Amino acid sequence: MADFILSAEGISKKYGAFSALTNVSLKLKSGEIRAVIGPNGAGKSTLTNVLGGQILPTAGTVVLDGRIVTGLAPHRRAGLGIGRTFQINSTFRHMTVRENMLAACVAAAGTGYSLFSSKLRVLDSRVAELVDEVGLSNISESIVEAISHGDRKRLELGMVLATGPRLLLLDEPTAGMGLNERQDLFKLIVDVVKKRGLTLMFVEHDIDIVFNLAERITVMARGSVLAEGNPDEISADPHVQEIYLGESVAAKGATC
Amino acid sequence: MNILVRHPVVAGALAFVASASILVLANDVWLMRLTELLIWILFAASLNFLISFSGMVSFGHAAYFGLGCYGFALSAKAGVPIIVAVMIGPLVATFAAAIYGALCVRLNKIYFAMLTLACAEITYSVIHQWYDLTGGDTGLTQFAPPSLDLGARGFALLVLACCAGGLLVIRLVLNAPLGLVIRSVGENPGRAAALGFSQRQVQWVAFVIAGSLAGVAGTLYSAFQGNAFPDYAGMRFSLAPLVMVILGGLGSFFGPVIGAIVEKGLTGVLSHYVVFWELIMGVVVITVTVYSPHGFWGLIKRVINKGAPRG
Amino acid sequence: MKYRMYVATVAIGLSLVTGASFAADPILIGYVGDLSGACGPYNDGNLKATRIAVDEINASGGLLGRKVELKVRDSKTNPEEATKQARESIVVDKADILTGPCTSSVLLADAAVAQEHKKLLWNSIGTTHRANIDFGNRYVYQSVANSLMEGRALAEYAATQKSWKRIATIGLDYEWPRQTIEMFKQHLKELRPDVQFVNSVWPKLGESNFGSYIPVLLNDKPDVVFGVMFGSASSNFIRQGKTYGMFERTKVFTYASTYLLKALGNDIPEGVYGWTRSPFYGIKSPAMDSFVAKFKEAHKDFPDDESIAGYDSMMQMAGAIKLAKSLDPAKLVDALAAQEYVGLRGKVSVRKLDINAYAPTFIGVTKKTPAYSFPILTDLVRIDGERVMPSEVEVARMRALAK
Amino acid sequence: MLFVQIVNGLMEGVMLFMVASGLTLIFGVSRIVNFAHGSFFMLGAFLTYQFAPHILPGTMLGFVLTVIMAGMLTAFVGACFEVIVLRRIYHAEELLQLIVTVGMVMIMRDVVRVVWGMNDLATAIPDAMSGAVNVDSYWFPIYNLGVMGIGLLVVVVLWAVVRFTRVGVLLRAATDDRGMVALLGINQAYIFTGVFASGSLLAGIAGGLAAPLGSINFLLDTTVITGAFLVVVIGGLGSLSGAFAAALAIGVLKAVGVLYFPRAAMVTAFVIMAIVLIVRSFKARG
Repeated sequence: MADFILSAEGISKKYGAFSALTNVSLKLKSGEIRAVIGPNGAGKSTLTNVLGGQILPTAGTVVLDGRIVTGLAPHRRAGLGIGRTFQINSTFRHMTVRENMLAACVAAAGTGYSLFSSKLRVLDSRVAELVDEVGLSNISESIVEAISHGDRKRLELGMVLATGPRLLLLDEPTAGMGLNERQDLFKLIVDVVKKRGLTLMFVEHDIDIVFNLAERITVMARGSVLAEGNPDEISADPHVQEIYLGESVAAKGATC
Repeated sequence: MNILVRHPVVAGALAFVASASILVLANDVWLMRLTELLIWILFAASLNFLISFSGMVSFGHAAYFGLGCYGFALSAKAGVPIIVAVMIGPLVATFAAAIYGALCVRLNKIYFAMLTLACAEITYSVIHQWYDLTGGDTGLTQFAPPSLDLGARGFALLVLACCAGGLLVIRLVLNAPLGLVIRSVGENPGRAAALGFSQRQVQWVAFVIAGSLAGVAGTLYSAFQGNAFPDYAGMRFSLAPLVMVILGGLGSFFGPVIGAIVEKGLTGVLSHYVVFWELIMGVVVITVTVYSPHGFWGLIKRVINKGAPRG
Repeated sequence: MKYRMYVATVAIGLSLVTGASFAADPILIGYVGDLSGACGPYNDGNLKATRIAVDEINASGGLLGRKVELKVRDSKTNPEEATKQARESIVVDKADILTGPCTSSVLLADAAVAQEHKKLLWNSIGTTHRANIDFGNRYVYQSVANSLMEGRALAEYAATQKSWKRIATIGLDYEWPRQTIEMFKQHLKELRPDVQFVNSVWPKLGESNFGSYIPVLLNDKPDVVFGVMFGSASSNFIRQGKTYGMFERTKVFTYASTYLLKALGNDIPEGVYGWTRSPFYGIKSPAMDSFVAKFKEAHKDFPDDESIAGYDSMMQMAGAIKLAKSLDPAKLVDALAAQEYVGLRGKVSVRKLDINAYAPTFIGVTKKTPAYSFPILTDLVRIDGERVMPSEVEVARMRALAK
Repeated sequence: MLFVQIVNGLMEGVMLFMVASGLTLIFGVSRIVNFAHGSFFMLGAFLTYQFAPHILPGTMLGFVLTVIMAGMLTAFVGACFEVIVLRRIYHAEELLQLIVTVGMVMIMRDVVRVVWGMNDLATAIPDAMSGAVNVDSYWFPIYNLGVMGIGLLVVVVLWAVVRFTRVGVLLRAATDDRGMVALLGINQAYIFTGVFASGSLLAGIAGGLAAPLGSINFLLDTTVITGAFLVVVIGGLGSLSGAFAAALAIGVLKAVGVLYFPRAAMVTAFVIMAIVLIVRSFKARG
């Protein structure tokens, strides 16, 4: 029981007649690194959004640390230790890198309603540390709109880390990045996850990265879970080979 | 010049001292015009705080302005000491903003705007229909001494103090953690929520702040005009500051100041000399919106930055 | 000798120059009117006539040896603009007297400014009694009948119509209709206890579709529908009323100003009972004839009620200024009350208590005549202000209530 | 009496829908809150006034042609406004687009004042459509019934276009997702211009049909726009069927309200709008 940090049971999500998710269950052990893969439209992002609270499921329950959080708003889940990034990069684009990080640190410090700017100054060193950790200290005063896509992804990761999560939900953290950038970012992700002892669940299209990094893999197709297991089991699974890996070439290129 | 753009506090302080000296030296006519202008600046700035920094476009900001007017006018008429009455105006506005805000922030974008519009129209209708209390369309007059017995100059300085105070409050809020959070939610509610901020709570706080500042502006306006009419809570008073904010420039702190000066200046001059002044104003509004989305403040900034390159 | 000649020439020259022009600064009249917005058409006729009056006054030597000048500002039919323009008129233009307001809100906003700056404001369009009666404002001269007087005058007329037993009312939901209908009901019940008021409906200000109001009005089979509205609402009511057979099924008694009759033309049926404030066609006098001729010549149109009232009140004010030999509001009020003024509307005297003119109300029935391209009110009954003015006791009571 | 009021309400409701349909169509596709919609209505009314005496005056055919011409010209003005101004700011924030339409309101009002003056103008109901149908002791004006008929015809035509034609598919796609149109390989600009022109056409026709019912003046824009907004918001922004239902509901409610709450006309509609929006907010998430 207690070693599952997050467990989702029987999750379904319907949009009118269309089923985005059908009876999906997923359990994350504390400290594990889990990849969710699947072809486009498999329901990976929807599942991540259900876990993060951005979408309410039509049926099913989400349990975090033994507590039912199915109907809880995203900001409340964040407070309980879920940190997440989005498929489409989600930062505060008209603010500087430092301000973005500062906002995240304010969230972590819980001083969001304070009217004293001194409350911001005490966070300066922590902000600098985090900016440095994700490798952005040389551009910390740049407006996010002006920095590169990869840097924005790094920033987003840093912001999530700032909130001190125990569980990271990363929806295609490297979408739209070049190969080298991807590997660098994933190295960074794994480093911080290991260093902090976090649980990680990520959605990814790059099969090489998935099989290299993930401890367990969940394969989704058409809104349900097709298979789950460690990389070896998954690569050996005939269903996965047939339905998913056959399409992987097409899936690899797509980012949306 | 560059320093002014980069350090708004310095610019603000200079502007304050300059305005105060102008008010001390101005003749009666200009005193009158500037007093009105300052009130509009405060009103537009309060709306700009909502639009530019909190990401909420209100079509019904006049509700809080109008309630500020009536809160003040009615309590003054009821014989409450003036010093208390001027407090009641903003309080009524704040209270209304707290209630309306709680409902409005549940919605996003255009639906939010439409609900603010509905709230304002309901407020307007109630003021317009409640003859026994508000005098209906004949409004309220002669409830307080002209210029609150401070004399035109004294009153103008009071208005300047309130206007500067209001701008300062906005600035302080923006520089505080609260401001950072408000801006975050305004820019990207999804991200802000994922970080742990409650979008609705934060927006509600911003809404109440903007509403109460509009209430201050309304109270001052009512005292300045010496009257209160339902129009002050009506559509025209919701659109006017919106036009000012756009003319001044979205997303900037000083935009509404410039916007109010431009709008009041232009309509004042145009309507005095031209019969069809609205046509010209319409063309100006469209031209500025299309060709300079950052408004006149954006233009000014561009000119200054060109004149004195950074570094 | 030569020197003397020189001095004499200069002296004669000087006297010629000054004799032809005026001795001092002009008397400035601040016309702060609703030139744009809903009141635009009314103020238009009012302003044209006021200009004619000013020209006449100047042609006959001005006032107190000074020329009279009109400085016009647009209050855009909204109270905040009115407040501002009235102030600017006094402070910037240095206006000595103000006139021009149309709607109640604009009139009240201007009245407060007039009081603040201690200048006299005279009103020749609006009908609210709040300023000079309720608030006891000593700086506002009401030169046309206010809504209390009008409501009573209409009741006096209605009382004489023996067949009117069931009356339905319709009024736009704002000050003027509310007051007029209230006063009409109250006074008519005193005069004719047998009269019964059936349905009353209150479309909102700005309503343009009366399709859902007219059937309700007609439902109780009233003998007459009493309608209080103005401008486009009036014409919409009448046009749409026709399509609902309102004029076949009942009598209609409504505000029928000259402006409305001109605008509706033959769209207004004959036999509609209407009232108005100063119809040019209803008053026969040489003064009226010459004014109408002058107005027609200048503007190719007949003058509206607002024009007559504008000209008349300007002339009355000119008389008062001459009598008072001053522009001081208190002295002007004394002079207005003391003056025996006979103008376009005949004799109109002023009560000092509330600076209200004993202005008449004209009531008649629409009829096409060969003389005009539009129907006019015929069989006109003139009800003078003296008959319907609120008594001093009533004024005192209203003032106490307003406090 | 209740029945009579319901019929009267329906007549007014259809008229309301005529005005609101264009507004909701434009919003649905291009996400523009068009404050100038009332101005286009007003233009349609003035143009009808202008043309009516010259096109077979008094006849049904003449009137229909007049209104169509007025509508087309209004559509042309709308299209020009879209091409010259709006097109430049589709990428900008919604607020800027809205302000531009506010600018257009100011321009149109003064243009109308320059051309037609400030006085109330009128155009007559065509002879063929004057008079009324008497049921019991109640009268129903033929013209109003006719307008209701035309309105319903417009509803059917709109519905058929949206439901069955290729243009309709595009419209629905664009209403759901602005990006979709680009994917379908259609020049988005054409669609936006077309939709704005159609919306203006509807406004112009509505103005033309309303012209004989009341006085035509430069204040018509504001009179009309508030009601149209109410309908569009209550019906769900961008939804034609929603707008239709909302228009009928508001019309009936107003007419019935006259019977029971004669003084509440002003505030009721906005209270409903607020309630609809608030209810919506509770259903919005998920």
